[in-house]
Amino acid sequence: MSSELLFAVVGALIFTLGVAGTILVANLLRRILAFNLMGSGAFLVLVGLAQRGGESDPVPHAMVLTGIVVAVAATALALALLRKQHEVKDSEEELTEIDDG
Amino acid sequence: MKRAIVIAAALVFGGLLINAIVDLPSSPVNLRIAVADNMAKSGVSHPVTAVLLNFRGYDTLLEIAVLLLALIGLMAAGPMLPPPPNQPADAMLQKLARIATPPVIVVGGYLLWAGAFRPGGAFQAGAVLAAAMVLLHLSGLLSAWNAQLLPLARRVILVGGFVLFLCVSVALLAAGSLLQYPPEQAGLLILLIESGLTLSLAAILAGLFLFLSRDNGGAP
Amino acid sequence: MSAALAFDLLLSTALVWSAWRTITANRLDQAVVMFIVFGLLMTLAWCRLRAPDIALAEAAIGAGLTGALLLDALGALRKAKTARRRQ
Amino acid sequence: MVEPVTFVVWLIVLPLAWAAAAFVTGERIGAWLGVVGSAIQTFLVVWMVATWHVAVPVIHRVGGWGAPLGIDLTVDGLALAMLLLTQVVSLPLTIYARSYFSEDASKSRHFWPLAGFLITGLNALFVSADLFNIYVTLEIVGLSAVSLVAIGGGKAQISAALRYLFATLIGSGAYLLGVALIYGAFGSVSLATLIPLVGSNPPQAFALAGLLMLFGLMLKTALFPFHYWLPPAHGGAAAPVSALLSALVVKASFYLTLRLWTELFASIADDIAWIPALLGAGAILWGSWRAIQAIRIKMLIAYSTVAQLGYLFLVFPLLPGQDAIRATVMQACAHGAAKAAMFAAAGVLIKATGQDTMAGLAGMTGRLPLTLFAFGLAGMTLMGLPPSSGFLAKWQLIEAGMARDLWIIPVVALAGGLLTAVYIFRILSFAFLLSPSSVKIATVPRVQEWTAFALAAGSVLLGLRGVELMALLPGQVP
Repeated sequence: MSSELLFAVVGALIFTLGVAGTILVANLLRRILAFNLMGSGAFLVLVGLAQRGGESDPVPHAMVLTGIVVAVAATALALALLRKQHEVKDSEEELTEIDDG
Repeated sequence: MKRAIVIAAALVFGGLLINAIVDLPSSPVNLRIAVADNMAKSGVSHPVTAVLLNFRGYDTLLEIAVLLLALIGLMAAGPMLPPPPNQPADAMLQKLARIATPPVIVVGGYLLWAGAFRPGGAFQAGAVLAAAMVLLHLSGLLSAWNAQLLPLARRVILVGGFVLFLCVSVALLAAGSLLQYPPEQAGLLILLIESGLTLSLAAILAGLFLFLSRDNGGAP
Repeated sequence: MSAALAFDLLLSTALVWSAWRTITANRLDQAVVMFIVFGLLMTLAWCRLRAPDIALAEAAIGAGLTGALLLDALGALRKAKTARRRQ
Repeated sequence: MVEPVTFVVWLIVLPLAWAAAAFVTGERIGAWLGVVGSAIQTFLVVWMVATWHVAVPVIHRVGGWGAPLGIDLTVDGLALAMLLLTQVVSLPLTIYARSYFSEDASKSRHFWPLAGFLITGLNALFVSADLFNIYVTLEIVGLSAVSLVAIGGGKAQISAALRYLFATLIGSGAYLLGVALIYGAFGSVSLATLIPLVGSNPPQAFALAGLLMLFGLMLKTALFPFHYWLPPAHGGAAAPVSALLSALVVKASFYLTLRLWTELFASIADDIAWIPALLGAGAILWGSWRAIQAIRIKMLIAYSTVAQLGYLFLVFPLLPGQDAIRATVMQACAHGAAKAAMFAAAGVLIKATGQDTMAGLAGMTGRLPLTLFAFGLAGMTLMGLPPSSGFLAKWQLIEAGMARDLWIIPVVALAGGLLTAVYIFRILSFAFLLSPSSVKIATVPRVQEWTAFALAAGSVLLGLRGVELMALLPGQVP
């Protein structure tokens, strides 16, 4: 097995881990991490598999660059929503406490 | 129960996937040849930059749109706390940030220029500049951004690179199709687009951090 | 077995291990740190796959910016939690 | 003379331009940019449809390179029908949204740029002939839709947006791995290059890629039982956003499922065609059942979307038959117009009564007759009563099923129609039968009522003009 194919297999393993994590993990921050693992795994499969003959291929390199930027955009949006959710939760809990008092 | 099912399904799926990958015969199409044949007409000599800004430049245009819309989504949904007053940060850290910033800008400029013929380009350059801005923020020299009160100049910088890219793409429609560079001017146009993108990408990537980072140091 | 392949095997093991720990680490901050380690290992893997452009982007965006965002979010969430406990 | 096919580029560039401009100029000018931009796009697409006379797809080679090195945009009748639906539904919705958000600057400031990006993503998705480029367009659509849901900023919207975000990200992750496997197997991501290469005995990786991509797309289309994310997102968002999402966004991933199913994955799809049909039948029954039980108006409409999406998948065992494609495209257009009208009308009712419950509708027929008429017309389309487009869609579906002796399809379709009638009449009965409550109702600008009515009337009138729409599709003959 060539090194490239090895990395493609590793990518497959990481993707699978990521999917299982996204489904099983309850904590939302962890799910964001798991989703990022899915993406990294798919990128490794893309480049590793394309280069399994040993020759470098610029087309998947460009695709992965695009993919990394999309992934960070999605991650930032997810984190923003997560933080907003905590903020809303806090303020509403405060409100109920005021109401109770 | 759910746990066991998901783990079993993941094992089966992983096995199938690895089996499919290891078994794969060589692919019938080889795009390396097409890329190599058209490099002379692409305007740059680094193949990845040629794919990113020329052969598949349309992907890149849409990708900047993804980044921009995620930033807008983040502004729409993110925490709405007012930015905290600037913390008097560690003097040592500030000194370090002040010393580090100029060389980081030089590195960013170098990466942008290098992209034409070796690894580098607008994305890496923009990311390095964004890192410098985040560093300045963490050392207290650059305050967080308020999504609700965004000055016009900052909005223009955020979308400027994207709008420039869009305008060049549309202007090239005159040649027949979107983003069809004339080979003689391709190098110059790509450098123009990448320069605009570097500034906007730096602002957007830093913005992803600076719009969110609201409660550094402040006591709850 | 060549030295290069041995290194790749080692790197692969480290990648899968760090990914595994990212999901299974007991504490959230450990998971985030493991994820940043994973990002740095990915940078090495991209170098081994002769993809220096991706390695640069992964180091700056994948590990760097994403890591900073995650740590910042972790801090904010923790602060919100202690604030809630104090009330 | 300019060839109408170059207009397709403008359908992508224009919304990008007004999205960016709206971000810079702010909400007031941004709203006008959105409305004017949508009007120009509608004009362009109508012109394209009117001059459409070719049976072969028209190709625009971005960058002038041509696939597989470059990216191709392909316009065929199916893509054109979806482009038409998108512009024709989004124009009244932008007019509606300009009025709806006029009092709330903090929401509309972000609505206009995000709506522009969403429409760009939809238009780009319909014409892309490149699997990786489609991934990027899917991300534009998914992330802008999630952001639009979150605009409200309330607790319910934020959790709905998060749930939606994870669903759409898992979907695109699965799709992306499929693209990676296909590039590895064939060395290209261009559909035109791939389709002749697949052959009768493709490698295992190709079949796996097909399953991953189709699964990802069905998750994004909220096909039962992957619909869990849809009701809170569509039911919780602001009314113009719910309308865009239910009418158009879920149709985009459905369109891709249909396209990949009949073109790229035809060799593996035949054996598993009963799965989406079965899930579609499940969606019709479960979605209708939940709609019948709903207490909130918008939740009822959202569950109705789950049910109506089921019809789209019922035809899969009949593919690639031309009659089946016609039936499902007709259903997509009928539901698109009717559901946009329903959410728009619900937005008016909720603003007027100040509450999102069925009980709040008591006696509203006297007070908002036009809006309730619009709601009734849209309901007629969903039930499939003649002469609406919904009738035409269901008629074609039943005919296609009977032509192949698949009796189960007409049975499910008719049962679904009856269940739809139950929940539509249930909501109307609150408005007609209950005596008017003494609650004072707020005035809602007439333009919101009229745009809702225009969409509803359009969904009915499309039934009379269905032949013209179907004439776009002859290129789909197997």
